[in-house]
Amino acid sequence: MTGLYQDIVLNRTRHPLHAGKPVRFEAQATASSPICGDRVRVYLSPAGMDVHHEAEGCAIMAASADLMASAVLGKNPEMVREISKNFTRVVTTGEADPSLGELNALAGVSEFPSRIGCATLPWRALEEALANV
Amino acid sequence: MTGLYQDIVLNRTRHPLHAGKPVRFEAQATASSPICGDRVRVYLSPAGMDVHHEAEGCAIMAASADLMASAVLGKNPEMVREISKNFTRVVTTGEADPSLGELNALAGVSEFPSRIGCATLPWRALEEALANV
Amino acid sequence: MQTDFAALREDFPILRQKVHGKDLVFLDSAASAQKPRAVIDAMVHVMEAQYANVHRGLHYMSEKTSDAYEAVRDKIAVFINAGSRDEIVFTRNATESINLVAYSWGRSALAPGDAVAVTEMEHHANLVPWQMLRDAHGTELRIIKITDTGEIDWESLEQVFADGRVKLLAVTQMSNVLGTYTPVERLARFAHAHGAKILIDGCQAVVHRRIDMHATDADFFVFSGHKLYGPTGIGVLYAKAEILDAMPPFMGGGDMIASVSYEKSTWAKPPYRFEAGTPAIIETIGLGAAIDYVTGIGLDAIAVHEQTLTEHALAVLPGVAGLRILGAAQDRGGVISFVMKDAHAHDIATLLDRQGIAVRAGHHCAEPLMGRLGVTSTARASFGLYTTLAEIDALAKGLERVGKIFA
Amino acid sequence: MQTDFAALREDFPILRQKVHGKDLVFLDSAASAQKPRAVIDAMVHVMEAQYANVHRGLHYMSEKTSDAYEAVRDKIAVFINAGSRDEIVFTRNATESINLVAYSWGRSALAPGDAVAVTEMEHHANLVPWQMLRDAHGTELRIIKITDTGEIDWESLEQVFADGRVKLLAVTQMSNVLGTYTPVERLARFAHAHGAKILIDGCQAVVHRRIDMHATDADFFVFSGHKLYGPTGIGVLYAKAEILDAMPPFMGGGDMIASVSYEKSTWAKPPYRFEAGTPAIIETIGLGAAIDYVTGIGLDAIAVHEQTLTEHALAVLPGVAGLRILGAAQDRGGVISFVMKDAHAHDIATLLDRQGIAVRAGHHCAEPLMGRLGVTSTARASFGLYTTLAEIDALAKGLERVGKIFA
Ligand SMILES: Cc1ncc(COP(=O)(O)O)c(C=O)c1O
Ligand SMILES: Cc1ncc(COP(=O)(O)O)c(C=O)c1O
Repeated sequence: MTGLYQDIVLNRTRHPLHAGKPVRFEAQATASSPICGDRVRVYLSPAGMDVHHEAEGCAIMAASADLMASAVLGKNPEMVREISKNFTRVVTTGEADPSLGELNALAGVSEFPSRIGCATLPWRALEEALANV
Repeated sequence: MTGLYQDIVLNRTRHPLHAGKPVRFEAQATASSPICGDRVRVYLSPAGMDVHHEAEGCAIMAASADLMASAVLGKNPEMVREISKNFTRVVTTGEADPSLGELNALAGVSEFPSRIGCATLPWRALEEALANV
Repeated sequence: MQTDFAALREDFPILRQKVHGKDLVFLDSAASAQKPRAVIDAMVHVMEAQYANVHRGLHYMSEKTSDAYEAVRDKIAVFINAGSRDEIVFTRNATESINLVAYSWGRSALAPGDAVAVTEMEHHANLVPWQMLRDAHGTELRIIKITDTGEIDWESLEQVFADGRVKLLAVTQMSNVLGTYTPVERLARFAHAHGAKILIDGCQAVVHRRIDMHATDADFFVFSGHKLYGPTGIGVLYAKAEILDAMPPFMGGGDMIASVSYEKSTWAKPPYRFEAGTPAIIETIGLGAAIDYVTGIGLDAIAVHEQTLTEHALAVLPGVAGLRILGAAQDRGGVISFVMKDAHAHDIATLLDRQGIAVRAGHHCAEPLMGRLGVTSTARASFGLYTTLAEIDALAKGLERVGKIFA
Repeated sequence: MQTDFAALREDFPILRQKVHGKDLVFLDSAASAQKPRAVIDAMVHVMEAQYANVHRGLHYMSEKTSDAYEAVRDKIAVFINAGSRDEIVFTRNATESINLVAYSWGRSALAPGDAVAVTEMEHHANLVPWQMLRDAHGTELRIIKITDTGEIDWESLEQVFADGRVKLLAVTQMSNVLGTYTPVERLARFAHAHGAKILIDGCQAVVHRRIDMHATDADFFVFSGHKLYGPTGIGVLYAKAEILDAMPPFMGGGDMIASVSYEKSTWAKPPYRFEAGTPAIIETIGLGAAIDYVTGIGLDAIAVHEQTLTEHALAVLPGVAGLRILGAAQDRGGVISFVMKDAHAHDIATLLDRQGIAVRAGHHCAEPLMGRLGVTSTARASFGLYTTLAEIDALAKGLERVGKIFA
């Protein structure tokens, strides 16, 4: 059980660091899962890759959104896409990627195939926001 | 095998006694089976209950049409309906009915449920012709 | 004589399975029920000993298979107390049954401007077909409100019918989210008094209660085999004979015709008019076995057993910290939706699953109802005849653990 | 390595049955094929060990069942060499597949005045839906003639397409009456060159030959599971991705939506857009086992085996006094229709049945073709991978006896 709901995940769900709509942002995008009704909106200021989010859904998705915002802070778009790719590999294979730091807390999702989409949903929103810049 | 295709049945199929469209008749009716494509038309002169038929279909149906014409000859409508009812019982139960004479040759149909409709098809046409008088 | 429901569990091979090393506690029967040995055996028997295509064969295998297939029609007519076997149409599932009505009856008996009324607690299967009819055919779609307890709001019903333009009331007999039973006899009388027909979505109700078309006076009634302990791939549409007689075919093909020529084809009589192509032969016979199985136990005994389960669940679940049950209908059955203060429904389902407990989470194909309830999803536990009080206690205990993780 | 087809009979439990005290000689596989142990076992396994409703479950049983169900989509995509799994839509049977195309694509992509062309040798399943489309939507229905040998009359084909109004050619790949294979690659090129799409009714062909969507360049392809040694209740529609993408839904309900609100619902992507309600889960998994079974043997090996059977039948049957085989196509497979001078087809079927031999008699859901052939019905023997040369000899002998009775 702890494989999925690690403390770091639960903490980020309860006490997110990047939640809420910021006063200023340049792009936004929403992603939602028709299957489960999860929905997340991300707000993006590309300078400094500052991301905020409004996540309505399960703990995995909410934690993933917040961990994502931390992970991309200060990166450039190319690096973000690289991280996104690596993160998807981690949550599908379950193998941690040293370069990803705290994002590895979600590696346990790989054991729950129907929840992988929860973990990657915020990343889909972020990619769309980047495309909207 | 002989239970179904008795000589009397095969004879009536090959050499019917009442086949063909008569010059004069008062009523006619057609019955057909959508399932197998069998079709029979009967021509009726109610005086003397003179019945002719044009049967297109299997041996059972053709023999039944001809045996029917013989059986009803000279009877009144009420008697015809009685014979029809008894005949249906014979072909569904397989028990001969002494009052039916040669019609009992078709009792073997009862063993072939999908063929009962072949045996009764001419009777459906005759009943409709009687109603058309 | 008291039925020993615990012993009946032996009839369901799957209940002996372990999940994640734990005993399987299957509380997702409202989505689809598990299958008893009798159903499995009946299907195997068809395939091993008595199979051929039906209806047109003059050979032994085809005749016997046709007889077995058609016997199920009689069985269903008796099971739901229909007036005649010809009122029973075989479909894939309840969803197809409703679409059949929307396409065939909807597009022929309804005129643009006529209205179809549904309630706020319908499954998408009893909503989307009427939306599609609206968009294609110009009928109106009206929504009857439910109360906060999850029951039909009679005032809203009367308003919806007030102008006399509603020609069909399409309503569930038991909500797959709230467990609410609707008063279908009363609704049928109401609809008929207002010149409307009634379609009853019996998907959930047929599993838990004795169904009676004669008493209900339903015009249309639909259900699926797979929720009734039968196979997938087989559903039923009941409709009154005189309504079916007037309906044009839905799909065209073999078996539904009287005669075919290029210029004009003529249609077979109901029910065959609505059954195009090779039917779900093996599955229909499997459904027959399922009906024999539940009638063997007795729907009344099943109803009593499940009422006990439901009352127990309604007693113990609210004891779980932070848990809220949705709906509070007077007449409700073994389908219970709930939310928890800090845990999202998906997290609840995943965490219960690790303890061997299967519940469903999501909108349960009732998105508009989620909006009405002010949630985006719920967790749902639902019971079958094989469910035990101990399983409900296991659920409560599992939920306590979930609560602790998110506390 | 030579496949031992006689040994494969052991895989089909039903072939050990006696009929009227005689060994069963099952020559009615074109109507529906018998089921191998592997298919029966796969279905039993689902029901005994791994069952729950698919797609929306977050628990173990639902996830595993969804995986097994969706894996069959991949399997079918490989089996018919489709471009992608998303081009595979599950239906009840080929009949529903064609109706789906007629309702969804026909009513959206075709305009009144456009024409649909079919041949004189179509099954009602590939004729009646286009008649219904004509009558409801104002499209035209055109008939392509066949030659006396039972092959497509190319001159007629060109005439039918001459004015450029034909937008769909709907054609069988193998006649269920005459056994004729049609040159589908050539027909697809012809249709495409004339601005039309092609729908191929692969019901019969898929059982006997390797099918290749890429090579054929079909726009639509349909078949049924039950003729391919699989369960009833499951069929397939293949359509090119860009065509499916543009098609509106056929039936509405659960699983085919992206979002639902009273005002407006949005549709899921293909293939799910076309799969409303609980699918035929058990049957789909059974079909997967059937495909594994035939690909394990090899479609090419099956084709060779059946070609031997067909040639043998075409050699010995004409030796029966008074027997006439219908059709004489160059490229033909194991479906043989015949009539006898003095014996009606039904009498033939009944008399053969008493000898344990199952053949079909009637119009084979191809009434207009009967008219073209100048008969009202035929008897039909059809072969499967389990058919033996000895069974064909038994048929010939049985027919001799029938001839004697009616001589
Ligand atoms: C050529 C052909 N097309 C279509 C069909 C219809 O198949 P189904 O009844 O499985 O829908 C059949 C089978 O009878 C067939 O032989
Ligand atoms: C109330 C209700 N109606 C309709 C349906 C649709 O049933 P099916 O998916 O078997 O067509 C369901 C099942 O999900 C249901 O619970």
